[in-house]
Amino acid sequence: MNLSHDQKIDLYKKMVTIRLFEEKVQDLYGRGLVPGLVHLYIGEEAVAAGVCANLRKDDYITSTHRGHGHVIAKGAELKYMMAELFGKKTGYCKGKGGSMHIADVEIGILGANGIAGGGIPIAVGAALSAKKRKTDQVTVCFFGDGASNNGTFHEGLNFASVHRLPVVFVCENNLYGISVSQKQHQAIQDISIRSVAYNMPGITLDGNDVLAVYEASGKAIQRARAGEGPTLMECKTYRWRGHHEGDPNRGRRYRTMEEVQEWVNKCPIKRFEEKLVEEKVLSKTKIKNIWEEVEKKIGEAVEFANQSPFPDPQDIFEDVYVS
Amino acid sequence: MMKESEFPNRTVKIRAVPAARRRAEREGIDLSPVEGSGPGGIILEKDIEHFRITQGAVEGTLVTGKIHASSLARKLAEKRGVPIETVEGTGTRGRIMMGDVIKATEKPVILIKEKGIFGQTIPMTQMRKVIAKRMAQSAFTAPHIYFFTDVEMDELVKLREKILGDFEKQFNVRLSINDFIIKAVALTIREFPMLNAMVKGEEIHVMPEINIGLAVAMEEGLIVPAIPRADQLGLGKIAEMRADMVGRARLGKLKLEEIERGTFTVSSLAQYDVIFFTAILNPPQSGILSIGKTCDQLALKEGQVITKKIARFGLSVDHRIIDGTVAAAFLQSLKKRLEDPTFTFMHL
Amino acid sequence: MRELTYAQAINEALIQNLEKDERVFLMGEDIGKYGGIFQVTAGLLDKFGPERIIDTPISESAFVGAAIGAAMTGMRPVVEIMFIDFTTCAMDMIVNQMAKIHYMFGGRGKVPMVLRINIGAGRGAAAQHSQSFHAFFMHIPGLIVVTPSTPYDAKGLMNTAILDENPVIFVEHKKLYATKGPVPEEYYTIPFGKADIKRPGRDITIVATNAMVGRSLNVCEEFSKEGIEIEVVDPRTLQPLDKESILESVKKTGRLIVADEGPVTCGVSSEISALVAEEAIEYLQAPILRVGSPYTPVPFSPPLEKIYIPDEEDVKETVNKMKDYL
Amino acid sequence: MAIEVVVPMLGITIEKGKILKWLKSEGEFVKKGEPIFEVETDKVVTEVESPATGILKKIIVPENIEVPVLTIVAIITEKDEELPEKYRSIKPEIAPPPTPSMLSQPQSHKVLAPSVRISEEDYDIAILGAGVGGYVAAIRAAQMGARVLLIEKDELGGTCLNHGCIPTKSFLSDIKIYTKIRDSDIFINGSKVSINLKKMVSRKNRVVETMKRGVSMLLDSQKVTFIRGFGKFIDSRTIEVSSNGKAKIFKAKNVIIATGSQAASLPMAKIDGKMILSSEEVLDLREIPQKVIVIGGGVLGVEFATIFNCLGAKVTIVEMLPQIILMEDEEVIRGLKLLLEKQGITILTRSKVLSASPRRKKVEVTIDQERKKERLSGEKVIMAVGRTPYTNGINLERIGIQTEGRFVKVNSKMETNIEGVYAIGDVIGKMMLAHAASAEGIVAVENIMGKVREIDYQKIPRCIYTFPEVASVGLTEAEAKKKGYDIQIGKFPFLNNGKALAMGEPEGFVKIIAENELGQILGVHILGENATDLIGECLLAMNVEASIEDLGEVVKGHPTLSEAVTEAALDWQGLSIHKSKQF
Repeated sequence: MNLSHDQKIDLYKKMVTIRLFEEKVQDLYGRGLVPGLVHLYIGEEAVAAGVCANLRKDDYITSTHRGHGHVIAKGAELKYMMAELFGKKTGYCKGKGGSMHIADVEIGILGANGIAGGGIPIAVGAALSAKKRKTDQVTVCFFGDGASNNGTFHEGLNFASVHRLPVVFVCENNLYGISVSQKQHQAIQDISIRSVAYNMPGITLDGNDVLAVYEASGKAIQRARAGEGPTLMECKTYRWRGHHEGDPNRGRRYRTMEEVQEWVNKCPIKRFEEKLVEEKVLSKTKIKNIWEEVEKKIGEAVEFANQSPFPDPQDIFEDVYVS
Repeated sequence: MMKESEFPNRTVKIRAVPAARRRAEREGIDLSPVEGSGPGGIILEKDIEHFRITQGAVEGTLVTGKIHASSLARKLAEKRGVPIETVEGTGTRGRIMMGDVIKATEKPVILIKEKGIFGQTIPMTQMRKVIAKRMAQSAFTAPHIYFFTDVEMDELVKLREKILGDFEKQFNVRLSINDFIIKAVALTIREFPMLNAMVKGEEIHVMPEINIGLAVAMEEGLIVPAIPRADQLGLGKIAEMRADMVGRARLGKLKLEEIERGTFTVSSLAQYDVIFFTAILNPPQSGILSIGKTCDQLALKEGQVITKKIARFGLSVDHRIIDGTVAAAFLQSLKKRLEDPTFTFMHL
Repeated sequence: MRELTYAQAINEALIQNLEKDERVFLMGEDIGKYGGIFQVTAGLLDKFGPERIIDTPISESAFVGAAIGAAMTGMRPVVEIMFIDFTTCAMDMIVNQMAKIHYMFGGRGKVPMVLRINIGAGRGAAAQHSQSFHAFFMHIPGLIVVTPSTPYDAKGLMNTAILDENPVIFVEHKKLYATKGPVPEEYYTIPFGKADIKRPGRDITIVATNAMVGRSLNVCEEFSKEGIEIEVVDPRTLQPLDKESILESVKKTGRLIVADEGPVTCGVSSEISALVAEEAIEYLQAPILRVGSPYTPVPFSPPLEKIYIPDEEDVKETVNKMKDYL
Repeated sequence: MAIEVVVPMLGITIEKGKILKWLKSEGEFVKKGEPIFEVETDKVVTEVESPATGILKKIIVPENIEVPVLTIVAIITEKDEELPEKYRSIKPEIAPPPTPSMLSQPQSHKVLAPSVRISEEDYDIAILGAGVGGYVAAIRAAQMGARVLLIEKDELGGTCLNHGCIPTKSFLSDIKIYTKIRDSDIFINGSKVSINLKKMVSRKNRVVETMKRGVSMLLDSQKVTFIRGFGKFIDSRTIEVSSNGKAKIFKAKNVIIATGSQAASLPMAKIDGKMILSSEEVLDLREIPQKVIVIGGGVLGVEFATIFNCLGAKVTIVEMLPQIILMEDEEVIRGLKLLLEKQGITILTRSKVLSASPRRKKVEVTIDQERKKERLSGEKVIMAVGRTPYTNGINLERIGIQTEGRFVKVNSKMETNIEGVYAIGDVIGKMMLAHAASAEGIVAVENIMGKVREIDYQKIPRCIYTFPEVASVGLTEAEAKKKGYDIQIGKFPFLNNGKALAMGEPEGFVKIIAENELGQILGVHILGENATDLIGECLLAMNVEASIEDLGEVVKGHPTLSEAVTEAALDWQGLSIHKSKQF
């Protein structure tokens, strides 16, 4: 699959956007400006960026508690995201959802989800709907290694497989379910082998290689669009931060700093950047410009969030039911 | 199926918290005159307490047990005629002290003072609220029609004077003109059952008993205790009951039943210089008789100018169920009875 | 007496039980190395090893079910579900299995286990991590529901819970974990079904559960200055419920406020209100009032969440409403 | 641009963190993401990463200090950037709240500790003056759960304990025994008995010390904070207390002024402490003067006259009014005057002091007795013309306290015109007696603590410690008549009381005034031995509203002086047993 220079730059820009957005959130959270719980995507950018680059606007995704990257990659607007993180009325969820529940159904984001595995059956349902409505929309279902032990995973895969639904299951295996390492929570190494049980293709790949992700997910999405059924993709990656902001010492209770450093060295952005520089797609100046441009956009989003009002007290009763 | 409005509406709904109801029931207190101090006028338990203290409870329901009062307070209460058990004690452990008795005796005075100050806004008492509501309800639901007649009272006055002394000896009560009127009205109603009827929904209930209410003016408003089966009672009994109920009305010690049983009302302003007046029906009754002052009027009798004692009677009836001719005939008949009292009251 | 936090008190109870009864073991997500998301099980892995402190996969249905199986066959599992919100992932196990087994098997077989959950909003964790639907478990026959409000109660009730032969839902509260209070070092138990009068009073009874106990107590003094003495009754266990103590208090004061963090609709407070309406209505001097969450999901935005949480202000407002009946 | 380093939000239940260790020092270069300090919370120890690359310019919060999350702990600047002005004077204690956070304030619920007080003011009640008004108020307040601050510039116990009631009673007790023996012919050598003035004074001092220690212990046991110093108002809720040139500020929600009074002086007869004495100096007298002039025939005057008369001095009382102890019932006045005069005291009424001039060994006093000038002289002049309220320098004007004359104006709840400020005792000048001050103190405190209490002076007794004593309560006969009561008098002389006769104290009587309608006791006046104790049962009777008949029904032990009270009550009904009809 050959990508144009522009496409490559776009991919790069997406990853940078996710990175800088998350770093900003990290800082703001520490300063008490972002309330609640945040789970940062830093280190895993290649997966969201690579997969979503294959999606159309009318395709669907379901996301997770660690969902900022997915929704940015799917095209969510930074300012509405930031406003939501701030709990402002102008946010995607009018301030009612927060970090874990960002959704924009119009651009196919069926919601980040606070329940591990909670999005899997929903993705299956979206795919079922596309099939019933006879569209060629594809649903991508993001989830983690932890969720792959949940009943919803098995029940969802089985259902999708039986009905040959246009859904791609993207497992972001970042090696830990909160503090529990993959070794402790499952007896297998490659989650993709579970595809065998449900008679669908399964693939394990380097989740920090954005091109590999782009390519593999592209195939799976094409297969789904063609009505050939679901695929299980496992992207091995790593979160640099702790499970959530406030996870002490970036998770050193259950992992070593060396291990973290090892993965920092495998930074997906740096790897791609080096490649693009090598291929002369990007120059140092261009890179600098991209970072600055993205930083500016994020600054604007923060500004927007800051300026926005909090919800009114009576808003609490709105949207409980469809009126 | 009956509509809700068709169920007989026995009592005005009274809002009271459950504990107040329990207390009232246990102590046999009628809730209707109790003024509620809770939100929206709901009656709280303390209101009953307060009611007992200020109004005195309905007969025979006073707290038993020892009264905790100082020696002087007891004496003072006795002297001033304050029932000590109605006084709230503020001394140690609720002991009743002299000051408490004094306060208790001062209460009504304060009430009167509050009444007539210009420019002051006075909240309606519970009683006033009930009256206001009932009067408005009556005026706006029952189309009133009024009839007047002059009744020659000479014979009646003479009769009364004649029997007054003996009557008092026998019945231990002073006979009043009203007693005659009550009796005469009751007897007349026997002939005109519609005057004893009540409108309930789309039905006319002709009440089985003739209970004549007598309007009694009080500080707080009008109250109408009724003499039951007045048509069957002797004048003595009527006078006795009338005197008793008027007395208790002034003390606020009437029973609810006594107020609610009336089927026809007599309202007299004879003690004032009021010649005649119209009255508003006391719902759900369909007739009310208003009696003005008895005046001397000139009249011709066999070519001679004489004076006659004339009282102008007014009758207000509910025109929904009583036609003009019926009302006129009733008044006519009543007039006759009173003008020829010897015959009317002969067998009494 | 020495003071511990609510979290430490539960931690100590778990340690004492793990030490004295080898049938006791713990399961749950991130309870080992991490020490539990709220640090209630901190240090236990080091002390008792991975055989007894088991970090589970994110498989609520599986590990709750596994605990049921283990309990039926002689063990005494204590299971942590990270947030009450996640119990729904194991609802079949809880409602159809755990609660029913003893009855449905005609008294053969029992499920002596403890399911630790926590309720409470207040930290912007939004709709799926902040709920307080513990009333749901009160609705299911066969379950014991425990709602400790203080560190002292937490330890004593946990000890009783582990001893009990029935499945116990142990409802903790996020915002209580850091609160401190005196806790004896020795092992002690607090009987189920025995309410604690946290503050005696004359005028108004507040039956308060869990964090609402402290919130209610916090306003008592202020009203005391006005001459209004509030009695705070903490049932401590919702199932069994100490009806006598509640009724006794209401008969004394004649006024009832029920304060529970869950939504009032079909909530704990509904049940307690109904109890009083059925059995002591003639003592009531005022309508029963309830303090609880509004009938909405938990909102994320701080100003909305603040409105959502029934706090001191809400208790005060309710008492003020009740004051009209004094 | 300077970057603030804060203790970050460390998760959803953490509210505070302690700076455990700084991993970088001031001035050091730090990189973004590099750990710069360790923070400890109740749950975890965690490193905090630098939010920016630059110089760690200033560490605001040092190690081992616990701060709320989001507190600014350090500032990072760019390489050559100066520390911005606003951070220069920042101190850890007053670290400003962080960038306004939208988070709800951390709340901690102190469960199981309902008695924990959250008060914006330090004390519930501050009391200025620790006399019998002030200290009694303090104790009652503490009993009712208030935090109390008691301030005294002088000695605990005030005038009563130090220069009034108690010391004089110590003297009177000694003198009583002395005169009994001296004037008796039963004791052998009785007439030669003499008094050791020095020992009498030192016994008095011991009594006073014992009592002061007692009061001090009582205050301690009630956890009343007692401080010595001069207290004055800064505002109605703030008191400055100074002693030895140091001042301290206290806050209190309520203040009770109980500063008492001081002996009044006359312009033409200034107290000099040597020859013209106030009660204070009198009590420490070293020798017995031969001639004493007492100016003022009130309670103090007659008491001092009694003391000096018994000690052997020739005493003259000079009273401006037509009578001594004018507030008392006329019969009592007459009776006492007669008895005092019988004891050898000269009483000059309607006599105005024109001048009092100390000469070398005596004081010359000129008086105007009903337009006639008279000259008197004595070694000592005792000023007993009354007492003036002590309000100097306590800033009453500053907070706008209303006064009546020089006395602080209060209502029957002891409230002044300023909310939260109360006054009791001599400073309000209602009934300048120790027990009235105590009663007023209790009323003030109970009102503060939410009870509604009012004082009823009609039920507070007056006591005069002459030989014999005078005690009274309520209305005098004249007052009762003036008020229009239909009264009757019950009276019983001690001459008819067995015990009084046996004791050799047959003087005086019990007089009870009660109205006819209810038999309400309106006043009781006792002149006689132990009158001040005997009045007790009458006080009870009046307080519980017993009728005079009730009082007459009490069976007394025999023989007792108190039988006289019962007899007087019976006499009111014409039923006295031991009184012949013609008395």
